[in-house]
Amino acid sequence: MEWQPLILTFQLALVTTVFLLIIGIPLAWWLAYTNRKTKAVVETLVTMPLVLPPTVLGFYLLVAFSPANAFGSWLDEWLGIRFIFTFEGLVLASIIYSLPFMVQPVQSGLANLPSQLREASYVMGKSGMTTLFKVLLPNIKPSLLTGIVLSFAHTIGEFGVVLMIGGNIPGKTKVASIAIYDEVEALNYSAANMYSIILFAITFLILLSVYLLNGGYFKSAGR
Amino acid sequence: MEWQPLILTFQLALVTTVFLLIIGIPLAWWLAYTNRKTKAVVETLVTMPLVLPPTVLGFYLLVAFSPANAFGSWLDEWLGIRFIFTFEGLVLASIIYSLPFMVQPVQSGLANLPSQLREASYVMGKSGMTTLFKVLLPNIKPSLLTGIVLSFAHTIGEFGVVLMIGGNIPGKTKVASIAIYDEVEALNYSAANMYSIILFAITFLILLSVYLLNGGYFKSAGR
Amino acid sequence: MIHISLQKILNTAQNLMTLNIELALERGQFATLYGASGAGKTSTLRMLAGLMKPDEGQIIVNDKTWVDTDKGINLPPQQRRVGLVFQDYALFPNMTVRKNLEYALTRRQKPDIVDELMDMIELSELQDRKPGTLSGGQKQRVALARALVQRPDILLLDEPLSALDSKIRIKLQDYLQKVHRQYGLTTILVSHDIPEVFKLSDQVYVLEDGVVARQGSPAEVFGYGQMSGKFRFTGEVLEIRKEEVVYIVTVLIGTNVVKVIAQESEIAGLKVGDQVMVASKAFNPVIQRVGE
Amino acid sequence: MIHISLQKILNTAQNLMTLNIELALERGQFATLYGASGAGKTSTLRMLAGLMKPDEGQIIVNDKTWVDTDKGINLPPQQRRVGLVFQDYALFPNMTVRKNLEYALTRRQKPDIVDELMDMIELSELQDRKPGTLSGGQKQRVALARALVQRPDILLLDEPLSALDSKIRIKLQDYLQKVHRQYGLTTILVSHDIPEVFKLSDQVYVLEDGVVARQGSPAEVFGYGQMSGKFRFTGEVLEIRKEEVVYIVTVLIGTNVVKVIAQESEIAGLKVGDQVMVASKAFNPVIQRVGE
Amino acid sequence: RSGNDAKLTIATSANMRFAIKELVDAFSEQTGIDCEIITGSSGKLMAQIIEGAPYDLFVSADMKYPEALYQRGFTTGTPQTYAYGRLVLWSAAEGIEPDITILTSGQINHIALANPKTAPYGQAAVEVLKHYDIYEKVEQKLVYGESISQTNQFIISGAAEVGFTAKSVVLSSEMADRGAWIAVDENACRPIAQGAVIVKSTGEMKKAEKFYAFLFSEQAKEILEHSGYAKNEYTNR
Ligand SMILES: Nc1ncnc2c1ncn2[C@@H]1O[C@H](COP(=O)(O)OP(=O)(O)OP(=O)(O)O)[C@@H](O)[C@H]1O
Ligand SMILES: Nc1ncnc2c1ncn2[C@@H]1O[C@H](COP(=O)(O)OP(=O)(O)OP(=O)(O)O)[C@@H](O)[C@H]1O
Ligand code: MOO
Ligand SMILES: [Mg+2]
Ligand SMILES: [Mg+2]
Repeated sequence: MEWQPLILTFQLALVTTVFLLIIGIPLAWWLAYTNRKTKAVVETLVTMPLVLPPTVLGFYLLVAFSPANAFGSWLDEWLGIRFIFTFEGLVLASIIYSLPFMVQPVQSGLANLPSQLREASYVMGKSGMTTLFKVLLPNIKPSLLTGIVLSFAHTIGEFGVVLMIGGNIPGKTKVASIAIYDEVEALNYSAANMYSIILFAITFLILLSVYLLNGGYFKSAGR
Repeated sequence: MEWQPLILTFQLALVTTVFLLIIGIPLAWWLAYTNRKTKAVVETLVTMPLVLPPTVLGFYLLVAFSPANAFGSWLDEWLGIRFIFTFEGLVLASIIYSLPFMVQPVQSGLANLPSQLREASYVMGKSGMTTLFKVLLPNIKPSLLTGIVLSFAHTIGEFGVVLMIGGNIPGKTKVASIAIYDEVEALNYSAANMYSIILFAITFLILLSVYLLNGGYFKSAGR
Repeated sequence: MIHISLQKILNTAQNLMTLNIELALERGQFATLYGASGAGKTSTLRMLAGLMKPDEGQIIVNDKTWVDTDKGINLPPQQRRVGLVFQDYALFPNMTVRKNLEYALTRRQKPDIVDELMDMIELSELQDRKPGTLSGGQKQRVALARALVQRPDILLLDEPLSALDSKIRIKLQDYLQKVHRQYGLTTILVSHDIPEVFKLSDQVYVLEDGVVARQGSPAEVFGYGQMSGKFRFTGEVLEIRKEEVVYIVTVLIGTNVVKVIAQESEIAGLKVGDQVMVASKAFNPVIQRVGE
Repeated sequence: MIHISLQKILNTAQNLMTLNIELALERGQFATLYGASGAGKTSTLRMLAGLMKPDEGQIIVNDKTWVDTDKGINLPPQQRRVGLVFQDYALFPNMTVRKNLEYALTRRQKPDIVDELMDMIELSELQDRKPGTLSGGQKQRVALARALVQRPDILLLDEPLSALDSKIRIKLQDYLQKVHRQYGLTTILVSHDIPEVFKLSDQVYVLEDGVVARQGSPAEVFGYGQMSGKFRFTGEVLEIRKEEVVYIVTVLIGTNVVKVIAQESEIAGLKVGDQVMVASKAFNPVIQRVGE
Repeated sequence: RSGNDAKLTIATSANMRFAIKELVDAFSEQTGIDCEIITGSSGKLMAQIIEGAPYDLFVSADMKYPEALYQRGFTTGTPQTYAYGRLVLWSAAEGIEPDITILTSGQINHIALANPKTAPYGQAAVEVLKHYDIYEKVEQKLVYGESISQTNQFIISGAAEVGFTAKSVVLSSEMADRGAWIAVDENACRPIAQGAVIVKSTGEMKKAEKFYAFLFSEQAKEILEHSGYAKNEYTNR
């Protein structure tokens, strides 16, 4: 058993969750307050990656980002970014795949906040950004934590997409989920169990502490 | 291309979502209102199946429910239920795997409702059940729909667990996600694309209509 | 008879407050709980309704024990015949006015009472509307009607009228009086509004820091006594103006502005905003209806 | 000078109502919007603050155009120098009292004003508490202080005191008066409470179904005139009792109960709950401070 | 990622999972070249190579995928057969002696095999069933694994009482003494020819060629043979 896949997994989950916060929060904000007709379409699009089997989604991403392709080679040549068989690629794929788990809870959290909080801030001359970060987000901590927990856990367990686009390269793209899968396939059940238990234990502790914190918030939010 | 895997997929997603409603709503209800210390532990446990790679989770389920095992054979002999290589098994596995996507949104929806609604109903002599179904749930439609959408979409895309516990039997456990994967592996990219497009299109339409409905609700809930 | 004896430690913002309430209400009485914010009025009602568990105490309603902490009895809200009107109405947003009322029906009840109440409280025209589209006064009437559907033994009202304008307020006070009499209810009202207390209640309990500090009829409690020959009014000073050798003090009494001529000695230390009493030695009032 | 001329079609519960408001306020004036529920008071304030877009109209504040629909001008709330106190306070639950005030500071402002306001409105002791732990009156004071931090041109108050008990209410009215004068504000208050309107405002606008039906000083609008020699009080009939040949009518005036002897002819058609006027021909009032 | 310390990356089909380890160990000892093994289903590995996966060699379960890669110009040469796979019938369930004849009995509820659409061992298994003329009878009992690996999980967990897998699996150290197996008559199906290719345009051409040569060496043949593979199409002909 090696520690590297486990470390890589938590790195991936952490980086992905951070990016999901950065992307998901503004998106959720827009979705929560917009009256545009496009809203339902965007909501649906955000959910769609869930619908494809992960390996197939991975396959399409593989084709899209392949340097053999116009788009992939453009990324490579002009931005110097490669998304396949790299850690960056895993992050990108995980972001696409876990996006609804961040966006949905944050969106419904924001939609449930009394609109006066937002309006009070605007009347004080504050920008939308300031309002979002100083007023709105601190008051939907339970929803934010739900989003973070679901994204984090889902990324840890992600496997199909990651296997396809990452290719199981030790130290680079061989995350714990793939390592466990590998050991099961290799009939090394004791190693697989070992990995599983450790992954389970660490994640259990992380989630438990989050939920214990969350419990406190939930109570204060639930009037 | 066959239609059977697609039909099976939507059957599975539908049945799973219905069961998730039946199981998830009482669980979410308990979690939303309990003050027990065990609450955080249950919340964590609900999320844990997400953390394992689906194929590995599937393997553990396979071992647990195998008729070669005490538990599996007990189920078989006494209840006549078999969970491996059957549609029932796919449903069970999908329920376990998608549980957090139903529980979390419903729970935070309930926690955000003013407690007076519940109390008013109790003072009128109404039971918890009546209160839940007549008063609470009708007032958290956006959260309920979020839970339904995430569970439904996630089940449609589920693949690893289903592959492991289902055994890819045409007409019984060969759902669309597996059919697509099969075609990709067999280098039949055009068939894979065909399946994907149809799956995508149908699901897109389903989700879009749900979100269009939902949009109306969100607005009225967002004061 | 309703005996209430409750103790509960409440954690207020900074410190602990012990709520220690003793009340004995006659059947059919209209009682008011009066007191400052945080005195424990809502908590008392919540314990009566079974929504909050007292640390210690008893509630005995018409010889039936609802609460007895010594014996471990604490009936759930479902088993107490209580009607409760929440300050923020707590109407069910998903149901129409009629459905809100019908929801409250017990299984054995005839549904006639719904129409009867809607007639009495003038809700029939609103019956198909959802609470979200009602004005505050209309919502309040629905909440009141809903609390009456089950014909409760005790009707609990938590500041039901405080957010309403005076016209609607007076109308609702009338409804309250009407249903209280018609259904022979025992009613406990929480109110901050002294005229309202005067108008409605037989008995006032003044809560201060969790205990009943004073009790009696409104006139006794608010200290105006029963007047007959001599008249006294309390009001608030709006303005003090010096005019030649005397002072003219403008006083707001209810919604009436009165100007009183006073000597310098009379107004020593008096300033705008002070509560004052305006009294007269000889006053022959005539009464006259005000055109509506 | 503040010129306001706004039209907006509002969809009320069943039908459409056209809000059509014309106001011209002096700088430094304390104006009140008075009217029944649903008359359009809140909508008017929201259009002033930039939270609702009028269909047509203009808002010109001290020669600066905030809104001109013909020219397509509609400044966002951020660019209007407005302070707004919401009816339900809208304090930020995640911030302490001090942080709530500090959040309102503009970048160029010295933070001294926060302490100044906390002193003036007696919030210093509460500065480290979160809104959730404050009583209604305390919350209201914080909301008021917060609206003043930016020294707005116009202070908008939407029924700020309606849910408070009378003691706190009077205290907050005093604060309002104090800051209005001290900062030379133009204030627009929405209130249902006639004594409050009397006490605070220079000018009252009565809204009825979306238009200004009457306007003037409180005394003019509420029709009591300026009294001097003769006294009249309006009140409500609490009880009519026959005693031998005369009737004794109990009238509630403000918080005062008055008994008036009346002839049968005087009380023809009078019933409990009616508004009446009690007047006297000869009345020599004396004034006396009430011990607090 | 070139240079002397760079590792050689070898993409391998699922059935070769056990044998490749031994091959690589021997190769590394001989040449001092470190190798990285990536295991997966043949179809997935091929798709990844087409999209630019950094694999130096592709050691497949059959000739079809390497051939397809060659056709598309991703390899340095035509695929060569390095070994022939052998099919076994395996059971981990108690009291079951694997044999073709029991497949039709009521004792057997499920027969596991790899997906014949994508895995050569699955194809071979179907041929065997057809050879004995029992395919129609047992069709309802068949459950399909994604690859040989997943088929193994079905068998080991006892979920399927019996199943077809590669001989290399049951001979592996991990699975020695697990359940019972019999070899399937090699005349019952077409031989499973397994091919390997060098992937073009990687930086490790020299090392790749060395390993390729090693794969066809006598030493490698020996390792492959005791791992469960055959040198010739038919051992006994
Ligand atoms: N469940 C509870 N447990 C402990 N303390 C509580 C609980 N609910 C309320 N309190 C506290 O008890 C005190 C009294 O609250 P209560 O709501 O009874 O006051 P009130 O007289 O109704 O005041 P108001 O006029 O503001 O409604 C408050 O300080 C409150 O913080
Ligand atoms: N954004 C909006 N668009 C259209 N109509 C609205 C909007 N907001 C409120 N209304 C409607 O306009 C009418 C006037 O509402 P408004 O809140 O201004 O009344 P108000 O005078 O403040 O009443 P209250 O005393 O009950 O607060 C109401 O019937 C309301 O339903
Ligand atoms: O080694 Mo395979 O690709 O499962 O037949
Ligand atoms: Mg209260
Ligand atoms: Mg309003």
